[in-house]
Amino acid sequence: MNAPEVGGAVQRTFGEPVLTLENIGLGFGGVKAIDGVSFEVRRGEIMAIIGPNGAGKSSMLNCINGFYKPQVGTITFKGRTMPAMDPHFAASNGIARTFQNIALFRGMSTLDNLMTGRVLKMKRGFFWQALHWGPAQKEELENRAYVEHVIDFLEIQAIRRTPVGRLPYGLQKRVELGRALAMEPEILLLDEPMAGMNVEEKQDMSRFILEVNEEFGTTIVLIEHDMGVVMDISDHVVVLDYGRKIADGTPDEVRANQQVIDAYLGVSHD
Amino acid sequence: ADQIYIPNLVYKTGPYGPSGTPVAHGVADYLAMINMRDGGVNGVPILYEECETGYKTDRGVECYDRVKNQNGGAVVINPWSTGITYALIEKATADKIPILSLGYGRTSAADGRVFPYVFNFPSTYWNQATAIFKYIADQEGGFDKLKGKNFGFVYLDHPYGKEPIPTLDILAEKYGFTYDKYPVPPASMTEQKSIWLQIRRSKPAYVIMWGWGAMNATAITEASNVKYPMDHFIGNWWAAAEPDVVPVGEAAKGYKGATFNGVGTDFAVYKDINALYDAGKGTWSKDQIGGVLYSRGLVTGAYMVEAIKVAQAKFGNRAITGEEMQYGLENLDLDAAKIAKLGLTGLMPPVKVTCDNHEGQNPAILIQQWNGKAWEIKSDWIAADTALVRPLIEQDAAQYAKENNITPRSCS
Amino acid sequence: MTAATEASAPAAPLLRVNNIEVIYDHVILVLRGVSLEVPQGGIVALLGANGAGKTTTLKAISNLLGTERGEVTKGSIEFDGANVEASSPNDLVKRGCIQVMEGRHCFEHLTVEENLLTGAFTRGGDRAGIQADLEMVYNYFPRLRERRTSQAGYTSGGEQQMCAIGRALMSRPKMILLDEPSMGLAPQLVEQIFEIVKTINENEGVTILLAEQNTNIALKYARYGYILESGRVVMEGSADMLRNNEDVKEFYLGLGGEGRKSFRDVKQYRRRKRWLG
Amino acid sequence: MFYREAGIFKTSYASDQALFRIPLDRLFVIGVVAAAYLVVPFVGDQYWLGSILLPSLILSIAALGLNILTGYCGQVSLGTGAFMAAGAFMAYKFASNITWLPIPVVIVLGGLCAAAIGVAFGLPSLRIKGFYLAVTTLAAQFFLLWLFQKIPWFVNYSIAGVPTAPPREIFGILVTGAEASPAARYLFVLTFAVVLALVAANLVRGRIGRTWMAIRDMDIAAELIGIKPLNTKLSAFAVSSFYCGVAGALWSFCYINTVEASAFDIFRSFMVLFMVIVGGLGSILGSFLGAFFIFLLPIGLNNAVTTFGLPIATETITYIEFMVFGALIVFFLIVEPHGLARLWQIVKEKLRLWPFPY
Amino acid sequence: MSELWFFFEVLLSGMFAGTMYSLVALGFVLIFKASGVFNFAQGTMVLFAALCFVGFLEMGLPMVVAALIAIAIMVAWAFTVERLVLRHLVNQEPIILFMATIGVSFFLEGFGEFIWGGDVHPLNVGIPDDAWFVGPDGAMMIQQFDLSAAVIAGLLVTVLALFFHYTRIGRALRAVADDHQAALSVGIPLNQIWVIVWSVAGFVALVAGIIWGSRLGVQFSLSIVALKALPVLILGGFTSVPGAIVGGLIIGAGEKLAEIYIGPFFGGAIEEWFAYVLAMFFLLFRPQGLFGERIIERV
Ligand SMILES: Nc1ncnc2c1ncn2[C@@H]1O[C@H](COP(=O)(O)OP(=O)(O)OP(=O)(O)O)[C@@H](O)[C@H]1O
Ligand SMILES: Nc1ncnc2c1ncn2[C@@H]1O[C@H](COP(=O)(O)OP(=O)(O)OP(=O)(O)O)[C@@H](O)[C@H]1O
Ligand SMILES: [Mg+2]
Ligand SMILES: [Mg+2]
Repeated sequence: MNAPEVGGAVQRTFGEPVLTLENIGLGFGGVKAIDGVSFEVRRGEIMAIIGPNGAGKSSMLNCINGFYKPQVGTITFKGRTMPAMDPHFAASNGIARTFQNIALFRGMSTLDNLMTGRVLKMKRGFFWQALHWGPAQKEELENRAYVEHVIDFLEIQAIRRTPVGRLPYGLQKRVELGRALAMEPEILLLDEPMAGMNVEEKQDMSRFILEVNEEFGTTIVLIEHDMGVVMDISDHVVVLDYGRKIADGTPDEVRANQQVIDAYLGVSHD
Repeated sequence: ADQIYIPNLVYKTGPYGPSGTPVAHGVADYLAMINMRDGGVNGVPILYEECETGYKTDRGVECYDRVKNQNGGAVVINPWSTGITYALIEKATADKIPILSLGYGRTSAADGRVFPYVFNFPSTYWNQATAIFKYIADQEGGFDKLKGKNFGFVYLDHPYGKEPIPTLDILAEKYGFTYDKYPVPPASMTEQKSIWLQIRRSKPAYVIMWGWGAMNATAITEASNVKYPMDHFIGNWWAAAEPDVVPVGEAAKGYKGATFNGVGTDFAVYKDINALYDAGKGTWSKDQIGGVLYSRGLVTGAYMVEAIKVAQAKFGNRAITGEEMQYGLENLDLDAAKIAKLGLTGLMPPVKVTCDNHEGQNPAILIQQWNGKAWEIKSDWIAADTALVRPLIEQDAAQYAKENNITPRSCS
Repeated sequence: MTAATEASAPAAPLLRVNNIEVIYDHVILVLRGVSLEVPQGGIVALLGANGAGKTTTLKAISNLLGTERGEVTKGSIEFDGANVEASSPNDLVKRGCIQVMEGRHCFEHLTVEENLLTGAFTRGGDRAGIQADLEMVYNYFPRLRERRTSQAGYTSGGEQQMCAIGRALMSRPKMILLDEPSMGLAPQLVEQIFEIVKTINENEGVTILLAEQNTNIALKYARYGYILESGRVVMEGSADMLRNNEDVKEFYLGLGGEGRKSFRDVKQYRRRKRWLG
Repeated sequence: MFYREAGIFKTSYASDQALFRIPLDRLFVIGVVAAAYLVVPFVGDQYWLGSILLPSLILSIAALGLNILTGYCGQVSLGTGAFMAAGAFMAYKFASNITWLPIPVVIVLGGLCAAAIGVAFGLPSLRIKGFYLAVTTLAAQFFLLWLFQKIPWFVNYSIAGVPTAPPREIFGILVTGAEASPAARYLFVLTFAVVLALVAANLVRGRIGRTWMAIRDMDIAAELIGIKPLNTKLSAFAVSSFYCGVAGALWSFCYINTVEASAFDIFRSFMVLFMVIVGGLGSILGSFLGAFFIFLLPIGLNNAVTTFGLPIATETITYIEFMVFGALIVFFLIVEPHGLARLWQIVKEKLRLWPFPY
Repeated sequence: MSELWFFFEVLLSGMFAGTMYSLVALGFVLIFKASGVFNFAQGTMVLFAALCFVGFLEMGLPMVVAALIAIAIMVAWAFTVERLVLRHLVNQEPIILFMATIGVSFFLEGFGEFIWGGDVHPLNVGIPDDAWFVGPDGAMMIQQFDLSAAVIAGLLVTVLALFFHYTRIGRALRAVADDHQAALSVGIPLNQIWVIVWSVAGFVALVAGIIWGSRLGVQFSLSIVALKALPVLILGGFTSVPGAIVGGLIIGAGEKLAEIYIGPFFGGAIEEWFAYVLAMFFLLFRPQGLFGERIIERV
């Protein structure tokens, strides 16, 4: 970024850690994707994970929501310490995420994609569903109302009924964020939410993230390669390189860290 | 109407096509010959039409529904498949159209009291089984020689193939022999290695086969592979035709089979059939006619025509209805003299159908053997053990009647 | 406004897109008359918001629309003097025009190295040359060398992006169509990729057409740019001119009147300005 | 410009959630169903009712079932025939042993048994995916048919082994067995088809349908947002097999009148699969279009030849039928890979834009 | 003792029988591996190729000429399929391509019967058809025909496996299977590739057809035989050429042993489903089949 630095993160204070990862290690055959990484995520903060390509960032998120099972280490979430997260436990306890290679349900409309985010909130069984009437319809409408809030919030009204496979990349990312938000998450994991967007769209996206964080107190963990965004919006940055943690601190601390500059930022990225 | 409409539910295509084609041509040729030679039956021309079923039950049902009311109404239906026959029994009964299932279909339909509209003369699978054992006994020198022997029964694992099992059980008990069952799965009927290895090991005195389609040729090949003596291997009448042995080549020599019709072209009726071909009205090519299944088709045609004549004798020389045809079939009585007059001596057995007996009075089979070029008839008519079979038929028919709330008609 | 490169002004353009219209699925009209030219040896950027039609334009050029049930219904595209519609996609690659597709599209089950080698498919049996180029790609992206025997499906997003770009380089093209090359790459790699682009452009005269969201860096390396909005070219000009245009500054570079704003401060939702109603 | 979406405003989510959001669509469907009930039975002759519409409707139900599994939940199945057989044989057991059971209950019970069996064979789907899953469904196909043929209990120990579907009536009108009039059988089957189509439409637009589609489109992502893959897949197997079971029972009871395993062989499975794909994966309407198309095309070709009295041999007709059938499948796939239903939709979309091309 | 001989006889002949399935499966694998198309028409191609061959033989042509013409016809067929079908379905989902091949299969079946009729054609190309007996008084029988079939299958597999792994074309083929669009974008000529693999598959079909035809006569039930190739294919893995052979061996031996040693407890004919159940159990442990490529699951 060659533009002058403005603003910068305001120092905010946060509550207790909601998610603690300790000494996580994950390997695939010969490749060590993550190697003894520990960090904490505090309630209500926006945390960023950065690092060069292949450093293990996405793998880290995969461990947090249970898609990968680390071979060593423990994860503590909601007072429960376990060697690996279970995906269903994670989802039903408020961990939602977006994916680096968009993982939307391509054959379904935007609305339906968002509604799948509400699956865990809907309980009516087969019988009512088959009738689509009475309690099932009531439940459907309540959840629809929530989803419509999300749609309004993300300003994607116009594409409500479009099959997401047809949407351009950037909008797909936004729909994916919507699906995660529809889950009413406590922790939102975002894997490169702004890849493939122009500045204006990144600004929109930042605004959505900040608003979610401020209004609902949602804790956010994000991976991003745009240092402008990361430094501006995050409260806390963890830097990975070759699967190891090389720095952990506020954006300013990290920015100044020589190891980080060497491994990732390259020459003085302001 | 001024013509007699005989539709035929044939299958000339698909995996079973090789067996279905000659039969269909036999029927077609005979009826065409009648039309050409006699201008129809007693002057009423026959309208013959085929509907291709591909041997599939649902297509058969569709064909039936399509043809039954066309051209003034079908007079008789030949389903040519056990599955289709089963599916049509009630329908045809309700529609009053007789089903002629010549040597196939539901065995217990021989009980005409319960199945007034189904005819399966000149013999049924159960009777055939008893006759085959009669033949074996003759070969071995008497029924008492069967005692203690072991036989092999290779069959298609399908209702058709399982038909004779109750009869075989009774025979085994009666004559004190044992037999091993070797079911061939229908969906992989060309894979019989395990069966024939077992047969090679257990060396049964005879192997009897209830097979169909490509299963037969495979079985004969495998039998020769394991060096099973071919003349001790006997197929039923659907397992002993040219398509079953020709592909096997030399190895099939000596294989035997049951049949209820003669084979070849040395019969008087061929004078007229040849005339048909010379007139360019044959439905096939002349060098292909005369095989086992073609002959069976001719015979079927002859039975139908004769039954029509019986019906016309009662109802007048006009196009008859299905119901009248039922009368014709039920009162069909073809003795040797009549058959001779038709020029069919040796090609078909005499048949006498009655109200309560739809398979005919004296079911009998011939045994034929493949000499590498053609089938040769090797026996006289071998009578079936009807005393043993008839109670079984009545028992099964009674069960059917009970399940379907049918009160058997009285035939006295 | 003419193209910025002095060299290209007289030369016939290598690529000329003439007022094309593209429809997907028989009913979805996406491009409504896009025209652009890329001079021999030039670097041209195609800019625009999400869904503007950049990817569609590039796919139209490399004749890949057919595979997505899209078709060019009007206009024409000429590459190197011949209409592209007449040649199949692989002929186009043979003729020297290769595309790096958006979203990586690596061959998942092939190893990274095999992926790179497929890029050299059109070059036939030129073993030594291919080996040398493989070395070159590994030198550009050392990370790929480390992962050469992994199946591409199991490599990280950025590694796949490198693999896709490397694969295109392996074909020794005359022209590369780059669709969002910077997506998912770490900052220093983004710089590096553009440096590579610049190098091959300058040293080997490879012509580049790139669709990029990162307007900043795209305009830094490109010499000429087109801005697409809703399937139309709404502005074109030399990179310098675009960089200094107030609208571009505001909407594409994120530089308001008062310079760069922190992402944290963007509170007010901004209406995107439409050049066309 | 007659057919349009614009200008139709929804004032509540409920109406926006409705089955047909566009009034013309709703009218159209209601019209078709009404005609099917009130007009067709009176104008159709026996052949049309009994041999064309009846089997097509039954196969539509099976196609609907397979579409739920394959089209909505993404699990390829080649075992449709077996699940149909399960429905048929079990319905036969119920009907013949508990004679007082009303026939609709019998059919539904047959469907439920098929559903249970479907669940059992769906279990491996947790690990086995895509075309590989086809093998487990093939195992079901061959194993079940073998079982029904092997164990005499299924056919009440009848010697012949091919029992006849018992005649049963509703409101004093025979609806099964050969004596039932084609119109009665047709209406009976039509009712099943309409009700089941409605249920399917309800299921797929609700939570359950969305979980199915999520699993189909991306099972990993679905799992990560809290959808349990096993439950979801099994529910799809259950519903799908239920539909197939009902279709199988109807096929035996109302169409071919016999309970015969070979009526449900592997080719039946393939046929239903063709119907689903040609009709449109993931489309209720498509199941019907596909079933009618695939079932009627060969018969139509066949009939055409006879009606025009063309002097073509029977077997040649069949060869041509095969060729035309194959060519048409390919043709349709090329024109529109997403099936007849999608083609219909495009026509509607064009209509919406009419008179402007786009 | 003789029990043991019998066991080995069953095992061996089962394995030989299995290689016959492998021959059909091999054609499937080729096309799947090279284009991701699950080619339902392979069974019909086996039949059609054999019909052509036997048809020309019956016209009195020498065997080599008949074989060459049959090969030429299969190549022409490959061209036709590419031109009229595959070309228009680039980048479609696998199930749609699968469906298209079903259409192709129907067409070819009708066409084959149209041209050559539905009769059974006996075929004898001089594959030795005797048996060797080994062990004490011929306790174990080895059929030369089976052995020859196994050798031919083995040879074909070796050649094809090498081709896929070590040539530029082989690599391109695998790339096509992964992603049609990307393959096009790097300049792999899909059209030519498809013609090549379908031609090779046609050739394999001809070999399979000749061998099967020599056993059963060339007839339409051959297309039913092809179904048995499915479990073989699935067990070995869709993408593995050697897998087709190993799958065949396992399925062949497994089902014969099962039929003889387990079958009697169930009333026999378990061969019909045993292969599928066996394949299913293998899949539970290796969802991609024995030698198939790992199914990539990533987010
Ligand atoms: N399932 C897997 N099997 C094998 N290797 C894997 C797997 N998942 C990740 N890896 C390897 O682990 C390393 C870390 O991958 P990861 O996706 O976490 O990187 P990343 O930090 O997200 O990179 P990027 O910024 O490029 O997305 C990579 O080298 C990748 O190839
Ligand atoms: N296969 C398709 N079918 C239907 N519509 C499509 C298809 N592909 C793209 N579109 C539509 O075409 C428009 C342009 O898409 P395109 O991908 O070209 O945009 P883009 O400029 O590349 O956007 P991005 O920056 O997000 O990649 C979008 O509105 C999109 O919805
Ligand atoms: Mg990543
Ligand atoms: Mg794009």
